[in-house]
Amino acid sequence: MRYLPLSDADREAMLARIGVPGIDELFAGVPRAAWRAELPDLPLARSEMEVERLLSRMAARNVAAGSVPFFVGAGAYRHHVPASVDHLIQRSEFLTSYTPYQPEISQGTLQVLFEFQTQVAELTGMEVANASMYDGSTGTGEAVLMAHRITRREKAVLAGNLHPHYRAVVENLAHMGGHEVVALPPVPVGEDDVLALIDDDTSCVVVQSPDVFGNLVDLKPIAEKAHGHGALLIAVFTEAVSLGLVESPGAMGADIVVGEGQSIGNGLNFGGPYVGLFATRAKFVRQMPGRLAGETVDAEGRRGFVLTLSTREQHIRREKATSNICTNSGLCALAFTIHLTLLGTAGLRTLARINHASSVKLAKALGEVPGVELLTHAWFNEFTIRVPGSAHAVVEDLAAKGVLGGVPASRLFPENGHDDLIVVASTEVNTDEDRAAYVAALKEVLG
Amino acid sequence: MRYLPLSDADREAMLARIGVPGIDELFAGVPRAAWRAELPDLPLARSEMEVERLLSRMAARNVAAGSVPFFVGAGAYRHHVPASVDHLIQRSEFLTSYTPYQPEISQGTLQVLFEFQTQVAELTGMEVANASMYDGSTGTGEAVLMAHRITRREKAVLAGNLHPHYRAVVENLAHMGGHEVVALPPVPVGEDDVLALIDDDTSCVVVQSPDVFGNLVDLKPIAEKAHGHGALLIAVFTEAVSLGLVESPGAMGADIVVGEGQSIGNGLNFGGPYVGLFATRAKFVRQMPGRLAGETVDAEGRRGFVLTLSTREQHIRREKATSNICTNSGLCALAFTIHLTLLGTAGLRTLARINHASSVKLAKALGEVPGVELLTHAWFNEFTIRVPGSAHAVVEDLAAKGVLGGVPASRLFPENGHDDLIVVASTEVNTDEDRAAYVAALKEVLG
Amino acid sequence: IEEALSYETGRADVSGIDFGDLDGEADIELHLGGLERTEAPHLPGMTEPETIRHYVRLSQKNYAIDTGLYPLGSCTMKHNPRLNEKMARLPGFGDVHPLQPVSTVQGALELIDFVATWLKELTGMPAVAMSPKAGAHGELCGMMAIKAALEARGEARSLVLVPESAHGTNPATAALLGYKVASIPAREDGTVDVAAVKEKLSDEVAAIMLTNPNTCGLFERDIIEIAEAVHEAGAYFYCDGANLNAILGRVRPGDLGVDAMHINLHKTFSTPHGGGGPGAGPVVLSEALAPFAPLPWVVSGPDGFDLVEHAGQAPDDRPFGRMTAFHGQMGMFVRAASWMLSHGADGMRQAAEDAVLSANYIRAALQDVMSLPFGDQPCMHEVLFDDTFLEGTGVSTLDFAKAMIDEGYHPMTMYFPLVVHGAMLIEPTESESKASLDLFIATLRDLAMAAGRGDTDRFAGAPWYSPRRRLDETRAARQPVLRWTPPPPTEPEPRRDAAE
Amino acid sequence: IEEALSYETGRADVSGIDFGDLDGEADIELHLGGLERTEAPHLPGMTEPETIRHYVRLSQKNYAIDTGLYPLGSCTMKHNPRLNEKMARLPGFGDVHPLQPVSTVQGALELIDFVATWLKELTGMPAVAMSPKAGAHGELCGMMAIKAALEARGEARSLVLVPESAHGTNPATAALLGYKVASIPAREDGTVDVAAVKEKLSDEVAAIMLTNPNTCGLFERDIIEIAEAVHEAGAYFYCDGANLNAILGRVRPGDLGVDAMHINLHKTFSTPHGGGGPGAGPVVLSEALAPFAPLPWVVSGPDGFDLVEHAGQAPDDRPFGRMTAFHGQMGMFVRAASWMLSHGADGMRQAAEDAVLSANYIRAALQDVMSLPFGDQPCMHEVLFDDTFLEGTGVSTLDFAKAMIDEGYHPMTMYFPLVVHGAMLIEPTESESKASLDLFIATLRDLAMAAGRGDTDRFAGAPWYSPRRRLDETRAARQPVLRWTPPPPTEPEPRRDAAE
Repeated sequence: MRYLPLSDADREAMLARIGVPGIDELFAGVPRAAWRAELPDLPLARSEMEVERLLSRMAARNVAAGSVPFFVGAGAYRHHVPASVDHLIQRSEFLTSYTPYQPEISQGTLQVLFEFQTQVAELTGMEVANASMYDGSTGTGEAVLMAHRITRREKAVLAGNLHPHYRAVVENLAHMGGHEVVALPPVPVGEDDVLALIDDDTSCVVVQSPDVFGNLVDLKPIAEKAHGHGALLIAVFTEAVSLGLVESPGAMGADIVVGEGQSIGNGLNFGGPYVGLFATRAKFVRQMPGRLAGETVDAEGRRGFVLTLSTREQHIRREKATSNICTNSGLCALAFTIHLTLLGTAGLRTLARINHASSVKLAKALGEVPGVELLTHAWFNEFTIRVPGSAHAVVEDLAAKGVLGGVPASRLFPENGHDDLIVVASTEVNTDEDRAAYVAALKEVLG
Repeated sequence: MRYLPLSDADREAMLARIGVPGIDELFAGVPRAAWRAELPDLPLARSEMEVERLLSRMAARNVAAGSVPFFVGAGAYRHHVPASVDHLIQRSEFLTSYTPYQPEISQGTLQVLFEFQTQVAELTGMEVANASMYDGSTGTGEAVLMAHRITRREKAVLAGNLHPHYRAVVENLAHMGGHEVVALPPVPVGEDDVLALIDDDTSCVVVQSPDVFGNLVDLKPIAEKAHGHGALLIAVFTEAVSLGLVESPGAMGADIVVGEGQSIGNGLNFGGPYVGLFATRAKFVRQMPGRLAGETVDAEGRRGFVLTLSTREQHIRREKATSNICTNSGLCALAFTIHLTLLGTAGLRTLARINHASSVKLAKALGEVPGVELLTHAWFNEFTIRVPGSAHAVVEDLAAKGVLGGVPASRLFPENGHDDLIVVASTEVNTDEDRAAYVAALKEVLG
Repeated sequence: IEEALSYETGRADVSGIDFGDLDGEADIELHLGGLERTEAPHLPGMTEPETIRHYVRLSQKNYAIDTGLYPLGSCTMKHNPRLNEKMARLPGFGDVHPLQPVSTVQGALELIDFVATWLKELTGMPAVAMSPKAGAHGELCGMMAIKAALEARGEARSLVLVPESAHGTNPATAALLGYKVASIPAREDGTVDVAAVKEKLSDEVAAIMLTNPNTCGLFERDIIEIAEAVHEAGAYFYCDGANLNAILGRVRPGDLGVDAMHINLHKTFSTPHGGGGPGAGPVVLSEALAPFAPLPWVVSGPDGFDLVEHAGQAPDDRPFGRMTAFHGQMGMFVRAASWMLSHGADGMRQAAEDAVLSANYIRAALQDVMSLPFGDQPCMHEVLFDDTFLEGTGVSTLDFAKAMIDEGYHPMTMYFPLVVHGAMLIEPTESESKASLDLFIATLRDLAMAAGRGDTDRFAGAPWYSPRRRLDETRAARQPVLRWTPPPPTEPEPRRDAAE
Repeated sequence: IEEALSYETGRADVSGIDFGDLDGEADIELHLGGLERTEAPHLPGMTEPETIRHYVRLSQKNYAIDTGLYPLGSCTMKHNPRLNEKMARLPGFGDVHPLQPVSTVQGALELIDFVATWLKELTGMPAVAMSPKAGAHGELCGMMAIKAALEARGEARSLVLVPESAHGTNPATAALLGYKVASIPAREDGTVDVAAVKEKLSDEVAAIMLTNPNTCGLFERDIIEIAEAVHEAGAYFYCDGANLNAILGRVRPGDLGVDAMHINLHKTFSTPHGGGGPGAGPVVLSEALAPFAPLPWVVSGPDGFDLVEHAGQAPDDRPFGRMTAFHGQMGMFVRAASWMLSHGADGMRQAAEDAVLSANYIRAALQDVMSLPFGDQPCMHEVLFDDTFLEGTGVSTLDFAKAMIDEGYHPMTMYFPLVVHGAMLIEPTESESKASLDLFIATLRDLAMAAGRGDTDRFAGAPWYSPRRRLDETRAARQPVLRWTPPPPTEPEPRRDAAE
């Protein structure tokens, strides 16, 4: 077997050195009743060529986003990732290294994480950031728990337009942990009543902007009200590129900022792996979950980096840890850092403006299709339209015509009756031809 | 521009340091008459995304070999290259390093070349090999010149079934260098008269096996006759995998063995870059063209490798060099070495047998198609069939049906009248379904 | 060679990305509702050549499996085949959106279903939740299923039993769900005593969380009895699957009475660790827990595959909630599928056997110069030494491990598990050749003998030859510097060009 | 860390390739005509984990552009964009056979035509032969075209003029075609004297081979006059295009009277050097030489692109022959096309200017501590120093260059060109940032001053910190060991396991 370096002769020599007649003796500690004589009921080993053929056939049964006019967003976004990013993350020394617990021989990963933390803090307008979470949704769950620890309260208020998967994660954690969650219903147009729900029992308010329908939300009044009641504002985003153009949550008063970093450096991957961004104020750092890289010096006084503040973590604190998390999304964070380093402040701003322009063009064009109504007034690169009839059917019909036109709101909120809404994203990868194809297909479908 | 690190501010600071007002002053040595004020008449810089889109569109206008049943050979062969090979050759330290002239910081490349030379010598059954040539065809040209230097004669005899491009390269060099070449016409079936042409003026006989029609040639009688007249036998191959199953040219008496190494580790690439393999006897080494890595020790007595015997080469000997060559096909040689190291003796033998089996199956199946005649009796993974009518038309008709069925002999030898022959290769990448598709398509085309 | 931070060499006005024709697009009228960013983030930009060099040089400061043996016990650092990376990058897997119409992602759902099917067969369990993002997330998922099942029974138990030797994630997970943690001591031989378990069992116990094979490298020999006792007490058996690599294809957790077990695809199934993640932690579930599996999941029907994303779509099930957005770590599933297909039933079993064989080979070859806390018994895929052999030498476990760095090796896992003093846990995996193991053994013998001789200089200051020497972790924690900040402005010095 | 040869660690019976279902195929009846191999080649096999580690570790012993500045004069070691590698691997380019029906390779022919069109526009030349495999091969092609053109005129001239400063390939190429080589000395200022050329011109002169900008880093200021004189004598002007990077987009060789010039795609157009190749050396040709261009070439017509592969297909042309099998270095054409498109007309000109600016910046910053053989004049994209500044220090050019290795730099080109004593030729290219240039300059200043101080220890033994110290090249050449051979059999020693 091409991945197993021991030959039968090696195995025999090793058994002899150990002093046992066969491999079975090494499994002597396993109760006999649990031994499986026969192999698992699965096919035998295959060649690389065969595996490639089988998996390529499976892959070919999917419509790759890049092969069609593509406008799906709602929490994951198709952007162009430079070839150099994927090249660098495949370097053996990054790809096949472990968590940098031995800093002497892990300075590469550690310095990258330190750069990453700085970038995330800058992007979100916060003071400190951790070395990443699994993704935006689980990061949001952790943020709520962190707010509970800080405020010593246990009631979270969720805005209605928080991504429903994020909301589900928070609710699940709350339910399981015995906390309270008050969640508002989604409001595609206009504002929800989040302000009214904040009281002196509130631990935190969780608000997403751009929200799941694409609306930009002014967080300042919410922060003000929350702070007035001793609650924290947790600001959530799913589109990191928006931070290049839209006011930062930090500047609007957020206490914890959490979001999805996939848009920068990472592909769609059918939903994972992604990279959760997590930032907060310096004073809360010891309540922050997740791994942290910090600066220090070595025995010769040279600057170096280590994982630090691990007394918060499970492998030291066990049941008293701030979180049970013990990985970050290292390789995705590396991709994020490299892509953002390539962009720089200037590049990110341009990219963000191009995204906005791309969606403005599409929004106008779709809004002019007879029967279609553009619902969103202020957005970044994603907005919501109302179509006559079932949005689900329209999206399916568009797909049949080779256009992936967005996400029907009914898939996100099946119980809230928004059956005629489609959430539509347009980024720098979309061309004028893509947009024209969408408009044409939509006219046909509706016509 | 994303590849140019100097900013305008940098440029100004640098000009100031140099002490000139502008860049034009640095071009003062260029005659004014040669200055071009305007930019070249070409498009301006494009983004990575745009370049990717343009080139992907061009690429999509080709039929990729892997997307159809594919049986084209005649000098280049489709084999499966493990993913690890392409990963390793893209390591920055291999991909972006220069010729290893500074051995202290080039031991990686040098040791690989030393391994490569050993592998090529073993594969060909010879004593020494160089660090590679551009490809098999130019290597054959160099081999003939080398034979001239060794024998101090200037007449080369070429077998009729030498690949016509190889023959053209040798003839061109001979014509330009004032040497003589006697080349026989191609003989799809049976043997040519190469033995009869060898005389005391003959510097070398050049024979390919497997030849361009796929026939295996017993080199022993030719070596015997050549040696009897003081001439050298140059054995040529275009399918390196054949050496895993077919008697080595060295064992059959060849003095120089030269061939194409593309089959191992390298893709089709529409004809290049490939890697020329070149091996000979130890006594001829100082007449050998091309780069050589050799073993030595460093100042502390540790084993190390250097480029050696460079007194043969152009950068030292100038007009007295053995060749003007000053590159090898380093990265392709690396791919070859890695793939062959993965294979090992056992793996190469199995691969070769699978190739043979694949072509035997196809040959039998095609030979049973009404109207088709199998011409080849002893072959490795390639053979020739006769079809009724124009082979060129048949191959085009097959292509229209999505089968790339081989090379019409008329494309190789337009002036020799073999208009009804197709040279067909089948390797480990071809499945039973591929072969069935070929048979079915051929029946339709002929039917 | 030193490599500065990107924040020190990059420039905010420089970019390594061109936008070409799109540059003009940036000038369009804004529809931001007045929420335009007021202060630009400070992000250093670099052109592509600078970026490549920066990160290539940083990478060169890392140790990796591709550069040497990685004997980290409990971490299963095995070879990551390059085929897996290639497969994960097929556009049909890598460039597919999680919310595309189901009709356009049939192959993606098939892939998830494929991995699920193999995991169920390999573990002998009837169900699997695919969405957890990593091992600890899988633990959380499994314990949530247990809590949901208890709630469905109308029980609110308060206690979770965890052996001393457990990974820290186990108690942390239990605590996250509001459970109290009761610790179970290890027996003399390193395993959990069924009697000790029975003693702690009551109708307040929700579950036991056991690692098997355990973190001492031993198979819990009483595991079946323990499971029976746990079930008898109305509790559930959570198994930490971190060490599945030892038994793959030979022992099925389902046959041991396990109710839930997470599977680290990045350990057993070779998806790359990537400097600390991403992982993937599907959880297999017993019949008892299967109905509570979280959303979403894949179902197959006559018309192909479909996704259950909402409770309303599955009236017969009682999903406890959602672990994460979307469907889990698809990119990792593809890599794991590639590994599974490549190995097949025979190769996976062989891999487990080779892993166990290699660990025992190291055990046998080092037992005379290092010390085995639990005597001369076979281990599973990792072997645990303690620091008895270092007693009186002035060399600590930490020193010993750091000295390995100078010999070209990554240290083994140190000071874990907590049940032995100065633990050194070595896991070679099945990926090492005999020659590689022999060299590793010779190196460790040499170090052990040097320690025995009192050659403390070699240890106290180690490592000497790494990119950095020992780092001051206390300083890092006491005065945390967690991000770059601009240096304080200084008096402008007279301009001094490097070129002068 | 030492890395043994694959021949020392690999095993002939081990393979890193599985054949799966195909294994059985190997047992088929043979149709080899009795020519089965009798003695198997000795090829060490390794499994994939071993192979990856072996070659990763070897790679770590290399210097590369991606790891540092590569100041090799005349070699143009610039950044190799990763986009180019990605494009070359598109199946539509990388997985296409050179003898597929022309109808199935329209995109490939379009790509070749695209590169040809850009090269012609950039050089101002009417034709280009795409098939040469490398720079020296391009020289050969160009000189063959000249010989063919002379033959077509019925002339058999015998002499080729080559300046002293030329690359060794120039005289070697001329000699290969049977020409005698006459050397032309350089002027005091490093350029070729038009008078010296005129003196050597006669009706026996077939061509002059000039490098421009020349290898002293200078533009040949009399080049137009020289070209005119050459043409007047009925000879042709071959220009070595190795230094095209200095003038791209600013000067067109076609405007200078050049008849043939090869273009190193691996220099100017950034296709990677790959440790010594593969290169690609298309040759642009003047009107006079165009009809003699070698087979094959691409033509475009109303029905798309076609290939001219045989003389019979092009009755109006007189191709002199064929340089190589197939169509040239397609993989390199794709990479070059990607670079060209990325830069565009503006970016290419800027690249040339930045390359020239950077070389002059180094010149200006080092001229006071090193020595310029031709005085204080601007250079093109490379700057030539000589060893005057080392006189009396006991430090040679070689020592100086080797000491650079200890500072983390690849040495510059040494002892070339031959026209100055102890030459050091530095070419930074346009890929370096100002910060990188400043650090390089500071390092060289420091070394020059150390040499001036007589700190010879730092130089004589250098390098000290590289994977190997200076290697014994004389021994390598005197007793050549060019391949691994099995060690002589020794008395079997008593078996000693590393594990014991």
